[in-house]
Amino acid sequence: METLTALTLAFDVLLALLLLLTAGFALFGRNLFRAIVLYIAFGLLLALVWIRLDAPDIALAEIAIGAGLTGALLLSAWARLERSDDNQAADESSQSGQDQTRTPH
Amino acid sequence: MTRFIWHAVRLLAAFLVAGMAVGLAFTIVSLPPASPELALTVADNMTKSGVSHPVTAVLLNFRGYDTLLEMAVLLLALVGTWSLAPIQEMPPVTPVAVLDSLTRLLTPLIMLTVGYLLWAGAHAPGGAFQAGALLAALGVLLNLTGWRLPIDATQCYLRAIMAAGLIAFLLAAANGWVHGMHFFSYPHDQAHMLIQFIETFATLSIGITLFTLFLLGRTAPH
Amino acid sequence: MTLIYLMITCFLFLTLMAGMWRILRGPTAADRMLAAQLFGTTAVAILLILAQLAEQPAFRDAALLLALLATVTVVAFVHRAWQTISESEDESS
Amino acid sequence: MVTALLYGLTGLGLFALGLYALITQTHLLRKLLAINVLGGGIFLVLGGLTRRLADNLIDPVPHAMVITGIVVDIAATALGLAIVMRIHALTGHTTLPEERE
Repeated sequence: METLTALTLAFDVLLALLLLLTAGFALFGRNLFRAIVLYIAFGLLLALVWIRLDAPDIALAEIAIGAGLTGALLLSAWARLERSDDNQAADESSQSGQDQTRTPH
Repeated sequence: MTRFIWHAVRLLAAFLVAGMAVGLAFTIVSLPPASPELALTVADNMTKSGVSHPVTAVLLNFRGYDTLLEMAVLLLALVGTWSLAPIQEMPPVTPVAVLDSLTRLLTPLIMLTVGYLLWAGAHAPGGAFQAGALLAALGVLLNLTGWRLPIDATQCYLRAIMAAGLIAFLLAAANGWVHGMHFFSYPHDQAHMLIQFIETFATLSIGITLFTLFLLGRTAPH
Repeated sequence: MTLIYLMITCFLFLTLMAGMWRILRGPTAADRMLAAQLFGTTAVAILLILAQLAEQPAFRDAALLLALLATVTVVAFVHRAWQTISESEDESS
Repeated sequence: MVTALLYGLTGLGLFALGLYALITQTHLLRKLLAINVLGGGIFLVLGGLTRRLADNLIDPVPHAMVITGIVVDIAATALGLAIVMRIHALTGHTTLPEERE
């Protein structure tokens, strides 16, 4: 019986630590894309925590929203930001070369 | 100099946040044992609620106002994104055979699960929010794999579906008046039917609203 | 039997830690994304075992949902982020 | 209930991390992530504290509140992202004006 309690506690402590670690790296890491992937992993871990707290309703909501929607939403927004950054850089470099031929707008 | 101030501010923020966290931690540890009163009240009233799953009973019956306002918040968020200027549509996705057959396989499965979650809500974990979020995820999947969904802000029927959850909720709440009871009290024998009615429309509304929120605003032609 | 289940859960959790290392190290975006998918798959396994342990069939619904929705993130990655990344790599090279 | 207390304190840790990141990080996407982590932490505190009841007695009221909260959270995130897109389209920056160096 004692082994069981110890193992359960070990699992809980590991889960809590990994949760904090994932959140910390997601919020303070340098690479933004990595932060988004870590946030997706964070959502999954959070769902596991809700299962451990005997709240399957919340786990279902967290999985449906965290795994399905937030991840896609963030990745999509990130791609939009990156893409327009690239476009702007390309525009500026082409504009400096052929400034006169373009009509200002 | 500004760099120095910036570092000082960071340090101050770290101290303040850490201090608050320690204080809150002490509070949490020294809290008296949780009171079972609320859980017992819910358990006592379960027979009146119309469903057998306590969380659904709380969401749609005992604390219906919360859920009603939450549906309104979803709509408000959508109005907020739509009131910004239109955004550029992403370039069209070239269809990929693997993804195409994948979505053809997954779509019926996800639809089935949406229905299952909606049905399960009455007696087991599940319900309108989970089903709605899954529906929205299906929309996102189809949108990302290049299916052009007829989601256009100007279409009237779409707005009607988005508002349907809120309207169904209000109708069910006003039903109390018809029967000479308070606003938001369901007649005992109709409670189950009313909750199912709200949940079905709420699932549709939440699904479409969340999917439209995913588009990050009205899209302008490329 | 419970002991075996618990040990498997803890072992699966250690594989999650390995996946975490891969997310942190990269080196490419695809590595990170695949590691996150491994998170999802392992979480499905853990959920199924916990359902057996706690005798709560509802936990299996959560596993089902997770398995169904894992694709959404991947497709979002492949169609949005991966295209952006490869385009910017093309420009820089 | 050691487990419940443990997760409650974890939630508190997440709240503190999120709050600090919200104050100090300048990139707006990062700020949105911080708000989400902060919210998740608050939900965990709520769930953990109310799970300390005697075994087999689960309080459904906080569960319902957290589910409502999660949906509001995603709606707020989507609105926030739309605003970030707008700021970026207008100014070309992904930070707030007062936080640019």
